[in-house]
Amino acid sequence: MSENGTFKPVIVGFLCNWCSYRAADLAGTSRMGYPATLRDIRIMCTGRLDPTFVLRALEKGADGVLIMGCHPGQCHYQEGNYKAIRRFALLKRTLRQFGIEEERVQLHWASAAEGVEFAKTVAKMTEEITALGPLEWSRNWPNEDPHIYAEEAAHE
Amino acid sequence: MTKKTYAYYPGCSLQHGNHAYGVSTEAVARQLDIELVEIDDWNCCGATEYMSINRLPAYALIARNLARAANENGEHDLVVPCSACFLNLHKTDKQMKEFPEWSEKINRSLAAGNLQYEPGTIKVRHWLEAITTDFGSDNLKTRVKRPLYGLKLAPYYGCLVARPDSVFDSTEQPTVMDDMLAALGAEVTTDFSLKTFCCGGHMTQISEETALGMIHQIIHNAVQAGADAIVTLCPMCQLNLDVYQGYANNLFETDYEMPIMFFTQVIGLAMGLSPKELGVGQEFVSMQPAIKKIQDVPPPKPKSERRPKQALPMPVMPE
Amino acid sequence: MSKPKLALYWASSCGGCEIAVLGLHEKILDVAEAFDIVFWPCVMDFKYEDVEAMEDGEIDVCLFNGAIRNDENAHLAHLLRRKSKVMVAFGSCAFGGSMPGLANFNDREQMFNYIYHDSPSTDNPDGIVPQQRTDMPEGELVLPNFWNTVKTLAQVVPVDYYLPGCPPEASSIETAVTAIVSGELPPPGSVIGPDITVCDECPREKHEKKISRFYRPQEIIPDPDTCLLEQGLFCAGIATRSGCGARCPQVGVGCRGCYGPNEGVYDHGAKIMTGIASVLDADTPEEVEAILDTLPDPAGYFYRFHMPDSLLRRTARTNGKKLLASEQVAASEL
Amino acid sequence: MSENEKRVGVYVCHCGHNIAGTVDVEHVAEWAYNLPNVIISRDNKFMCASTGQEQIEEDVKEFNLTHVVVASCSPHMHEKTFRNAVERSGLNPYLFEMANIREHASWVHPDDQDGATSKAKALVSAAVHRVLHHEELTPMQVEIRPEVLIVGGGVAGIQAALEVAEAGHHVYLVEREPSIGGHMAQLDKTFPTLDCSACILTPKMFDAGSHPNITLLTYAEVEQVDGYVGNFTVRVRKKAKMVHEDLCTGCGTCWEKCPKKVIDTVFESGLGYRKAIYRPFPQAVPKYPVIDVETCIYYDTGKCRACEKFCPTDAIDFEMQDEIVNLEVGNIIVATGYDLFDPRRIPQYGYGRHENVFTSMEFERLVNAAGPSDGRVVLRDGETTPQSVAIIHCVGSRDKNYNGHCSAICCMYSLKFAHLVKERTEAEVYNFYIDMRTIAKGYEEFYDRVLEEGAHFIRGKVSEITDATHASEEEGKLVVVAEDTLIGKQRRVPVDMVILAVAMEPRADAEEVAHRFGIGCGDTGFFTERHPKLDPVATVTEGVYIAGACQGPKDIPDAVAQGSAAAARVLSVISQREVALEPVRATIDEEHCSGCRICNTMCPYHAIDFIEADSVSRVNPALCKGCGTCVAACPSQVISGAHFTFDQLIAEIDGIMVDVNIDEPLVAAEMV
Repeated sequence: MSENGTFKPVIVGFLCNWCSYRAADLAGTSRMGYPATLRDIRIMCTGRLDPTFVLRALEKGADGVLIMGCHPGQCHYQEGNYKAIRRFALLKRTLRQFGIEEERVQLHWASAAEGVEFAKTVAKMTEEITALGPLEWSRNWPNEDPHIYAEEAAHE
Repeated sequence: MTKKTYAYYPGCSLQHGNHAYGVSTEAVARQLDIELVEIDDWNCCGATEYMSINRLPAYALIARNLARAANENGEHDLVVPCSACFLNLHKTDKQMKEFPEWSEKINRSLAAGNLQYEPGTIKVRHWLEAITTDFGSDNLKTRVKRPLYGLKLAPYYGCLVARPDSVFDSTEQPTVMDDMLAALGAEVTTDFSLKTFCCGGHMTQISEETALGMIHQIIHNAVQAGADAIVTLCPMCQLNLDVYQGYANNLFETDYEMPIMFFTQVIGLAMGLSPKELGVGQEFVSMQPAIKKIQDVPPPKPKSERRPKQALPMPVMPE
Repeated sequence: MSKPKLALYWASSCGGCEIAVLGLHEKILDVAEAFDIVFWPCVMDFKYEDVEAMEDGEIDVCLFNGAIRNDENAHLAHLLRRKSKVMVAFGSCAFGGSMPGLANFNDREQMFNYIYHDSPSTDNPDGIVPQQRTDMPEGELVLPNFWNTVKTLAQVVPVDYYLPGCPPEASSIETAVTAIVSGELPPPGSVIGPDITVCDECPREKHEKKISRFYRPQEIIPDPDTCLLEQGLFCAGIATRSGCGARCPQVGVGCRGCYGPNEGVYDHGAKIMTGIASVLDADTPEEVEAILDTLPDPAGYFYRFHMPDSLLRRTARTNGKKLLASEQVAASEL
Repeated sequence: MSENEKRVGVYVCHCGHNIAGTVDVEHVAEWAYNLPNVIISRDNKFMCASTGQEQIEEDVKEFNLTHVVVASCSPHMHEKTFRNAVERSGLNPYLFEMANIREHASWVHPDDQDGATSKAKALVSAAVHRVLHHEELTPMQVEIRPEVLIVGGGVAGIQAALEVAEAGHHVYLVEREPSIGGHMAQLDKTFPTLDCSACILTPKMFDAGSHPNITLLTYAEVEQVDGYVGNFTVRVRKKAKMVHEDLCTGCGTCWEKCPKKVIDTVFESGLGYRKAIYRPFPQAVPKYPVIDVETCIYYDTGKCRACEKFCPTDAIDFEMQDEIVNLEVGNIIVATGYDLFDPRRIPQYGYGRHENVFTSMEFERLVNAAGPSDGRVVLRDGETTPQSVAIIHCVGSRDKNYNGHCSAICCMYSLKFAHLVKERTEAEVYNFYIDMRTIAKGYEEFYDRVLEEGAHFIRGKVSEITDATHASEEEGKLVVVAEDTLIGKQRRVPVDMVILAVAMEPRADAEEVAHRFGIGCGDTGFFTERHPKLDPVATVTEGVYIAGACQGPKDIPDAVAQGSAAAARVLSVISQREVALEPVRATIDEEHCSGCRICNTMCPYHAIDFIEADSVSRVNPALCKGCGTCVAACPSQVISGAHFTFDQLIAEIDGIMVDVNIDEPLVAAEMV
């Protein structure tokens, strides 16, 4: 949340080293602007994406997670992105059961040449998540422990 | 084969200007055990002009037909013989599907008439495409009672069904009607290049000279290809090529008499129906000379033209 | 020298852990011999006041089973923590939340509505719902506050050791007790037991895996010698700590995951998920979805024993809103 | 090293104005002191300059730094630079991490300085958190076999083969067709010098065929590649030629006597004929024929055997079987070339319908003195000389419906065609182009020359080529319809002959081949080089190089240059005797591996073996490419991916979220 109260989402990105990270580089060298909402982490391949990482990002307060890899059939490691497709599908079903909107965790493809597409994807996702509002996952964990209240009361 | 049922949108042309298309459509449907259930209280498709004047009422007008079809015959595909009607109905469904904001606006308009249309509910299909896909040329061949031996036909698709997204095999050089006509026993012109060329459309009302030029070119090309008749699937094309043929002859000082037949009339003839049952006789350029060309026995196979010894081979067509 | 003092307590649990202690059979006598049992409400008549009266740190070891679901559970967790030198989260409920923790797929309000109104077996024509406070002639009766979110023991008080299992196997308990008695304890914060996986102990033959569809247990009779997962039966053994001797898969039932994740894992469900998803025999999203359609309630499978202990801990709170159809699957599994 | 012994140095680069113009660099550097274990944090105008690098070296010594973070540009730009600097300072180069605050922050958020600065802080924090988990890594050394496999016997492959062979190493040159030579052998003249293609290629083909260090494997295809740089095992299928090369003298009696004439769709591009037993062209290397079993009468009817009867040396063997050859090589150069666009995909151009529409390769054969018309420019009837010829540029190129890319050579060969038509006929020549691209030495001069020769140039994309005529001068001709964009009018140009300058496309099986060799395909379908500018012939698979048009459209000089370049790269690797492999690799903790075998199908490089005896899986480090797919799959988390470990990535996530406050869960408002 920015200071003036308008909601600016925080999106954690997982970009594969060969296609999508380079697409992001290209967006940079071509000065294609997009919202400063994405904070990206480089992995060698979307095949490296352990679902734990997505859950961790959400737990730590991310409003969304964007996973991007090479187009199917163009994986630098031949088929890592197919594994990502499988894991993402199951993760998505699981997150649905956790009540997390589908727009918050997305999987997209961008080749190293698709700087424009990369920028568009970030802009679109930012728009979608801005419409949904903050996730702030830890708000779902009420502290109901009476002892903590007791201690807090003692402090006051 | 079980009876196949379609919802049916005749459009205004088939009832009035091109009555022969309507008559022959219904006659052929009966022959092929196809039931056509006309949408109750259908309205004008807006032709093609309304779209460029005001899009929302134009779409709403068309969507009303889709909504009625969905209410009555939601489980059946909707067949449309007129190319302009087809394009408009197809386009409206697509527009609503791709742009939810349009779908919402259009549905707000429809609500005034207590109607509602969920895009994608109705599959809009051109009558020729429905016959060639669902019934199939091979199947059609088994129903032929009077093969069209000796008749050379130029298949003419026009522009509205072929573009922008063709329901046929190609936007530029479709071949489904070619195959169908061949299945009926007719000879099909292979070098009729203008099969998807524009017939001039409503240009006849705007710049007659331009329109006549276009019409003349199509007929000229069919004549050069040796066709006895042009076969069309669109009332507008038939009207332009048939009614304005004389004017074109006057302007270009030619004396072509090229009959313009609906594909339904051609199927009907091959099924053994009489020309009268197919609305033959309502046209300006008489079809009779062409119909008289039909022989009882297949013409002798033309000797395959031997290419001269020094000629270079034509490109090998892929399998 | 006086014997070390032992306390046992059950919070939100089924009682299976208590039975498991008794499952030590004759060895229970050794426990009784080795320890001075100062608190065990399930077996012996102690009062909370007895514990409150103890000095802080007076109890040497507390075996605490059950999740923390209400104020009373939390109160006893804090009390026993204060009074005990060593706090052991005993069994899967105290460790990861386990069955009570599955309530975190819902909110309190949804559960109460279901239990007191909507469940097919509920017969409550007057719509009576338990009240937290009730005035009686004898005075006001107060029920402990029922929490919206179930927690693990470690989320309420510091825990020294974890003993997983639903319930812990007798051999695991024995290992733990022996370690405590001998004083040869692993570093605090450890799970007591070997860091191996159920597959290690499972005698079924394993091959290169490809899953083209899932079966529910009633749908097929599995081949007795082949890995269950390869046959399309859900089995969490690939991602679950062993110590149980792979009991379930040995009798043809897929591992449920009760011993929890291996060392270093942050989220048990994520590991089961990634293992299973990786070997789906599909490459296009459509093919993947078709296979996954045969696996209902994936989150229920993945987080059966470690929902409160997972990274997300619970579902998004609905604030009483109606559940999405997809979420109802999870709810009906409860 | 315990946690509090770790000492991190952070360097935030201005990159002149490139970063500092948007990101508050001083603030980021100052703020970084809040991050764990940061001992020194500085901003610097240009970190990649020698002063920036020296700053790192000095600080490591002065402050006893153990880890280094540089926040600057993309690691694809300068990761190596800074790793070297870190190594010079005495630290292991992998105890370094880079935060990309230029391409991923300042350049993409120019209008949001606060946003860009916050993002830069998050990325720096991520790098600091991550680097604390970095471990010392050492590249693995692998021995290099000197033998080289070259796939594709076109001009690029031949050039590479000769370079390597001349250097004294053995080359296996595998070619799919019965002869090496590739597309260049089909051409008549080459632009812009107009020297005869065969005259300059044939000697090279002969050299390749007779070089003691080159083994030619023609009519053969690579089926499988295993292994890694220095130690590849390659399985090659040599298709049965039905002719014993040790007996055959190449006398030609067999194809003279063969009664079966078929259209030659490969060498003659469909414009000429060959026999069922054939040698593709007279200068073929090797000179021996093969029997095409698809068209041979004997394989169809069981009769004929004319070639066998007439062969003076009994070289024909109808029972010959395919042969499998296994090769051991250290490096591979893939030079598989290109396919030509099939213009039937643009039906409005009428190829296949209008007989006098030709493809560019058909025209090459037509003007070739050894071609089907003996070099006469004639229509398809074989005798009429055209009075007018249209050359349509960009057929299937620069067109989103087919190929977005420019095929690079069409402008020039179209100019060459214009010249040849002018030279050999009286015809008018019309070039329909979108843009003229004459970019290399001597090309623009050639364009001038053709302009002066009187060829017409019409700037406009052709909408159709039709035989439907308008006016009497069009009768019997093909009408080329296009908008002339320079005069803003539609033109209808009636001509006798149309030549379609068809696009260069990736080979139809490029994706399959790429997969076999561990190469990537870009979105145009051509093979992807490791770096488009700085590493144009290497690929992501170490030991596999690409050369020629398989990498992208290019002309002969460029293909030859790439052949030489790939050879030079290979020779440099061979001369090192061993090679260092990136240590980003997976390892399995066998003590904790349960043998569940989930990971076994994850690896596309077959680097994971299941050790039955120990019931554990094991990674062959030389085969592993470090993608991490198995690491993410391991359900008991016992596979570790060096430099992308679980702890490193979790730390990076935690670091990147450092400013998002979630540590204090809110007190529930709706407590009963």
